[in-house]
Amino acid sequence: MKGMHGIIFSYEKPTGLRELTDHRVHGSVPFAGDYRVVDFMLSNMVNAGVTDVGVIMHGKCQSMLDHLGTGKSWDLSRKNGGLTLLPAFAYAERRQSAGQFRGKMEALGCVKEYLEHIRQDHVVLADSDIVINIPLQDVLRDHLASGADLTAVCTAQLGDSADTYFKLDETGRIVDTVRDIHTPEGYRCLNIFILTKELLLRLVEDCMAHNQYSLRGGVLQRLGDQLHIHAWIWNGYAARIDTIQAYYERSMELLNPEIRGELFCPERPIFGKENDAPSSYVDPSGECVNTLMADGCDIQGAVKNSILFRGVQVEPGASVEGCILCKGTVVKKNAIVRNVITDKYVTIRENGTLMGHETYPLVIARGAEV
Amino acid sequence: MKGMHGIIFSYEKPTGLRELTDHRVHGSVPFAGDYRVVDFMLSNMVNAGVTDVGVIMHGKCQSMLDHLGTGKSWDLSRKNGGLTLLPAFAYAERRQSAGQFRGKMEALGCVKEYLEHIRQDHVVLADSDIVINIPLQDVLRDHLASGADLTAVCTAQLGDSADTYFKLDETGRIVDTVRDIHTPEGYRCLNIFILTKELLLRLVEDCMAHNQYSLRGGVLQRLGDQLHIHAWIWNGYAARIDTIQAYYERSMELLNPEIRGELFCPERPIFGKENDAPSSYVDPSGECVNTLMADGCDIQGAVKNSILFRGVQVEPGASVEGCILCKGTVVKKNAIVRNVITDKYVTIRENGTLMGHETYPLVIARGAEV
Amino acid sequence: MKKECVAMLLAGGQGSRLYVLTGDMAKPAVPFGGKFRIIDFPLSNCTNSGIDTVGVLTQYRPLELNSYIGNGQPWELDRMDGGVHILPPYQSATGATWFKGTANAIYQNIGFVDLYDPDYVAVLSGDHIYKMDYSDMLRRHKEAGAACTISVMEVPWSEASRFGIMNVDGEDNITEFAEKPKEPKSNLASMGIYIFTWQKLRQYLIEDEADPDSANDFGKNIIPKMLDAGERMVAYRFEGYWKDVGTLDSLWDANMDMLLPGSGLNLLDKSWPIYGRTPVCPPTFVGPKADVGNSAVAKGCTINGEVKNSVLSTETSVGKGAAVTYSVVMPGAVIEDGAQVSYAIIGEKCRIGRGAVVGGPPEAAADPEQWGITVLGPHTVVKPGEKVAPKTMLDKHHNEEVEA
Amino acid sequence: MKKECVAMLLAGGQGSRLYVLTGDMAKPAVPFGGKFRIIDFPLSNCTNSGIDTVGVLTQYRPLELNSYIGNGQPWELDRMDGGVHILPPYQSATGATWFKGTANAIYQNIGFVDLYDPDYVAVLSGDHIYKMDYSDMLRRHKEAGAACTISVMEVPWSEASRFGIMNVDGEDNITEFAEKPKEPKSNLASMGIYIFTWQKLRQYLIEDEADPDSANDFGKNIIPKMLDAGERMVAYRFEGYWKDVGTLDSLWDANMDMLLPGSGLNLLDKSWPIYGRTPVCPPTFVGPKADVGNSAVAKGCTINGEVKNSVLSTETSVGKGAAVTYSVVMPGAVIEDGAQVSYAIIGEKCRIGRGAVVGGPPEAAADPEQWGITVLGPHTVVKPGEKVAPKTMLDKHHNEEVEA
Repeated sequence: MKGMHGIIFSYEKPTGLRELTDHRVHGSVPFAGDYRVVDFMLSNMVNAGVTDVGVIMHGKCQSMLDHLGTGKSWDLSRKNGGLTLLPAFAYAERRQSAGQFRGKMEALGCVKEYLEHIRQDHVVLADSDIVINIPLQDVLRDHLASGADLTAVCTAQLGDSADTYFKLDETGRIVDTVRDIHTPEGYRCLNIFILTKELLLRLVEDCMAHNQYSLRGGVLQRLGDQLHIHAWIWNGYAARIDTIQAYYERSMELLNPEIRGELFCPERPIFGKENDAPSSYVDPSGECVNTLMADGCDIQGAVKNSILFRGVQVEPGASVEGCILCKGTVVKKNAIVRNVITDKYVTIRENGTLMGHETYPLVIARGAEV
Repeated sequence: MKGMHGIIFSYEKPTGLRELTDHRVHGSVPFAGDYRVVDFMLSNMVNAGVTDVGVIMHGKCQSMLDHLGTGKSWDLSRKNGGLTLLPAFAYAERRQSAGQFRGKMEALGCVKEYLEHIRQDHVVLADSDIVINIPLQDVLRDHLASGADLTAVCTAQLGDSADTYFKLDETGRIVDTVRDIHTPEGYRCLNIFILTKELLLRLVEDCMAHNQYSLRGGVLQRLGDQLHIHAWIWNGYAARIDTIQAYYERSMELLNPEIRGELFCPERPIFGKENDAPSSYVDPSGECVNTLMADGCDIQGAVKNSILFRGVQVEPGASVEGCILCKGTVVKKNAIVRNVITDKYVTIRENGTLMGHETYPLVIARGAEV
Repeated sequence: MKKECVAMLLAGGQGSRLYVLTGDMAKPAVPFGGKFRIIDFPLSNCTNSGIDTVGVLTQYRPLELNSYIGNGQPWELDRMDGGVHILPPYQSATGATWFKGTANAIYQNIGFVDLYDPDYVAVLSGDHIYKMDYSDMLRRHKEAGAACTISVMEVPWSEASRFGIMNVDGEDNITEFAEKPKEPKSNLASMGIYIFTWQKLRQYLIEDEADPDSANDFGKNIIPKMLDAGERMVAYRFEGYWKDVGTLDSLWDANMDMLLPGSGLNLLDKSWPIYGRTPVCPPTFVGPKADVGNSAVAKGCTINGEVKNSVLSTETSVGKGAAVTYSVVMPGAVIEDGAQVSYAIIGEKCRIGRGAVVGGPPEAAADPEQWGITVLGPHTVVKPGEKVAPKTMLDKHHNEEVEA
Repeated sequence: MKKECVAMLLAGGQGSRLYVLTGDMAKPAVPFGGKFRIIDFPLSNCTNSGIDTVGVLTQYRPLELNSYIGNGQPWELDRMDGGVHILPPYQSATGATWFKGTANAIYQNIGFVDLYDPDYVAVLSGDHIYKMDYSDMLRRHKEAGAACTISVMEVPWSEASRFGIMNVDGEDNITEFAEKPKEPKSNLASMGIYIFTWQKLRQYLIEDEADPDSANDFGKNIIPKMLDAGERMVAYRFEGYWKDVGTLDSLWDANMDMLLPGSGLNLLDKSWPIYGRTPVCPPTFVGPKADVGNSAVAKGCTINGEVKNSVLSTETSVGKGAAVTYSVVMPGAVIEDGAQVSYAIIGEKCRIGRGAVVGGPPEAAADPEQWGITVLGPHTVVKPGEKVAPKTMLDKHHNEEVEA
């Protein structure tokens, strides 16, 4: 057993995140005041001792590229191994799909040479857009103990009908994989998989040979009988950020100390990108309650039930409630903002009023002045 | 004057490099025993004090990405600035050109936001596929002194008719830019340009507004009357690596101490990627003459007039002459190789004979066993 | 390899006057302003001024400083050529030699400086809080063709006798240097920041070292000798915030200044960023019943009580009903429910038990002369309900009182 | 923060026996094998063995070592947590203390080791050339439940009396340790590489430090005391190449071994790479008239003469008609046209003038007893036509002869 290699899929998908994905893929959406969504999965891997991570890049990857940088923030800036960017679809002749991401197996097929050079025995595959703090070393240990070919992480918390669901037998083996079912039942797939490098290579070859693009269709369903696919059940916090509604709810949940304690447990720290912002400053006239606040904020107005990213300014007399304000947002004097999500560097004008609703928060696109 | 920012264009182009560009763009072709072509332009920039370099990525960029890594080898691994990868055509909606690189101005238009955040006053634009050791700080100094809007580096050494040529007036101002002329005359453009950030942004906007994709057509020709475009003439070594013939000739020239001295002048070192190869070993039975040899080679046979990259093995009884052997090439016992270019990890079988000709060298694709 | 200007940062002193806070730690590693450490200021000044080669001279426990500075990456001083280097004393062939004075520390590292063959050397102090563009001072030095340029600032005439005072002529050439003069002729105080032409300094260092009577100190020996020898020495007038935080009171003051609009020390100012190494921790949570005002708060805190006119460093927590006023709380300290902390410096990872009272306001002091800030060394535990009077210092290991 | 095993590398010694080559430089920074420095071997062994936290103990001129090791990136020891740290001595509150013996050096850095709370500590030497998997030795240590595991190798019985010899029982438990015994009972020689259970070692270090009669040395004090106390101590048998390069002769020998097929020291072996920091330079050029045989050649050389049975380091040059045989040429040395160098170590940046003759073969020596290798210190200049006899040593600064 020579450890585990990480592969993270970062790709453009049909999005319910509106303006937040105008300029980025799901994985690089800002979350929890000081992070991008991908930070969680990267940290999970690093905390499980993973030293080599390949990130399959697709679509609007500039923001992801800028965020990952050299990988230094996750101790993945290495001479050998470390972080590798894999622009799987960069080769024009492989763009049969006209730029669409058709499935993980196709993407892996495009970087087969990289897979062949993996130095570890096992590989963990995961999406970049799931917020979770999961002990992947435990998943690997149980994978080895179960003798399974493939272990898939899933949860008993049901999602919507578009999700993938597993049916398990009494030993925890996955006996059926379904999707688009009217009433969700069984265990919801969290798109985290562990298998050996060798099996991965075999599966990639087999899928390429059979025109299978997706992991669900080409492996879980097609080969479900031949492979021993085992479930690893995680009932802790796991948030997929795929709609604005989910983004808002999942963000606001973080004001609950228990959920925050679970996601930011000290034994498995979440590494974000380092920054040079100074401490935040709260003015004597400022009133800041029930709020998560990153560095470099300047709070002179009232802030309540909100999430403030780095460098947010709330000017005197302004009032912010139920908002998620991304990096560099400025709320000018006497503005009133309720249930609003602002992307980076948004300015809310003096005396302005912006009101969304908890169930339909307003989203303000990056750099806008409203 | 707050220094100079570098932009390097790395893109797929119609290639005369045959197997050498099967898996890579021109800029990441191995050259001079220990380098990739792009190392030269990166080093030129670093030696001129450039701390921030954006590399426009296009096409088969995996090899370039792997090579650039964190930028550490060029001291460009920085918290702020440093090396930035710019996948200009990653946005599906911008793929009107179906993946083709249609021109530098289009590419720059795709990364306009990056350009706006440039911290320096001046920008040097250059291709990734030119082998040159040029004092860019002198070009900048003369650019400032001349008061020109744009300075273009060119050479009196004529090339072929597909090159771009400048006609200069007596002050060194470029009065005409031509291409596809039957008999090359004037000064050949080396595709290195210096201008202010502000003018660059203006030109990008103007070209986008007028459906102009290329720098030659959209700027040099179209705006040649309105802008003061100045020539900076470089008559030193400058090799564009665009055909196998050029690749072979330009490589073999390096056995000439004068040319080598010019390209590897100690005052402007060329930085390559660091590696952990040990010293090369030459066996008592080995005979190695007039050869450029990188680290980690094991020479037990005869080598003459050749360029050996890192980790090349020449087994006893083998004979290598007039060859360029890329990283990890193994020439087995008693094999005879003449005028051959091997890509990485090629194996020449025992007793095999491979003969190219100086004017038409054989090229063996990566990983082949022949 | 040649550099125009190399900076030598005197971080040598164990913070003897800060002893209760530093213990074995070098003074410049003391936290400041919630997110930073004192040494972040001169290091960031170097980076922002374009000086990419810095030697840090230390002799007390370089370990913390070493691991804090590391490869210099937070300050962009992880350079292939140059960068930041910790320079502890070394044993030469002729035996061990500890740094004697500030000048001796540079003398012992002439070899380091020579590696970069600089035209100029900036000699900086590791325990000043200020934002300064050394490149501007260097321009002044070059334009004046000086052998030495000393950064000075105007102080109130009434306080001038507490400083090293520079007397200057009409062109700000230094004509005389007086250490704490009874009758100051000028109110230009030396800030202890020097730029020297390296070849000049090198020569004076060698001469000074050969002088057995010298204390090998810049202020006491090198500067007076250069003045006597008629070298061209000029003053560089600095305007802006500057404070020597070599005492507990001044450290507390500087933290409070940071909260004061108009003090000149505005950490939110982005034009001259201060860089630092920060621990990995989530954003700060300000609870539903929290009451925060005029305070600086770093990442990773949990605030459920009152925080007024205070600085909270990373990963501190303030419990329900607790109150922190006019205090500096260092990383990882825990103020439990109902505890009262005022006019205090709480060291790293202290724990103030429920309902304990630490420090107190000057108004409430019986004898205002005997009042002062309360300081708890790192890891000090104050038991629930315990009272720690104003001006008390508790030592980190044994929780015994140490007289200030 | 907890680590299973931390390595402490004793790089302290100024190479007194290598003095002519090292000058003020720490011995482990001496170049080896063309491309490497001696310290690359233990550091690379650590990396390849999965040990990511290394303390390098030094007291002589840490500057070169500091700038060579830097942030540890060449050895992948630039880690957020752990990594390589240079540990010079420091001045404690009670005054300056230089490392006394090898054990004292670790004693003084107990605080550093405790930071990582390791179960085990590997104590390594900075001047051995070998490739060894410490994780295999650690497995042996854990399986045996030992307090201390000592790496040993079989030496010829005839030479056993020159080594520290371990007497073992049938299960390779160490029963006795004899330093250079006249009548050795075993031929298992200690290689000076130890793995200790940290809590055990910690306790012995503290006891040893309290003993005023102790030399505070591992071999002389700690190991015998642990044996006496009946601690479980086991031998780990190492097979493969190992050499202590603490003398000029052994340094030359080890370089020659590298050229010898079957010596066990094969640098081209990729399964156990040695990492190092190398200067930026183009590939080596072997000229049309060059004659190179059985030699190792690093990058950046220009060879126009004969090079046989020699090691050329980076950026050396050998002129036309010059001959280098059975020699080790360190970085940047220039052998001008027609010069003859044989059986010599040529220090960094030496210049051997045209037609000069340095060293000579043993066959040609009048008195073979008086023959030896010739060593030139760094920056030595040999004038054109000058002869430097075998066994001569030229000092780097003054070009004076130093008797070996």
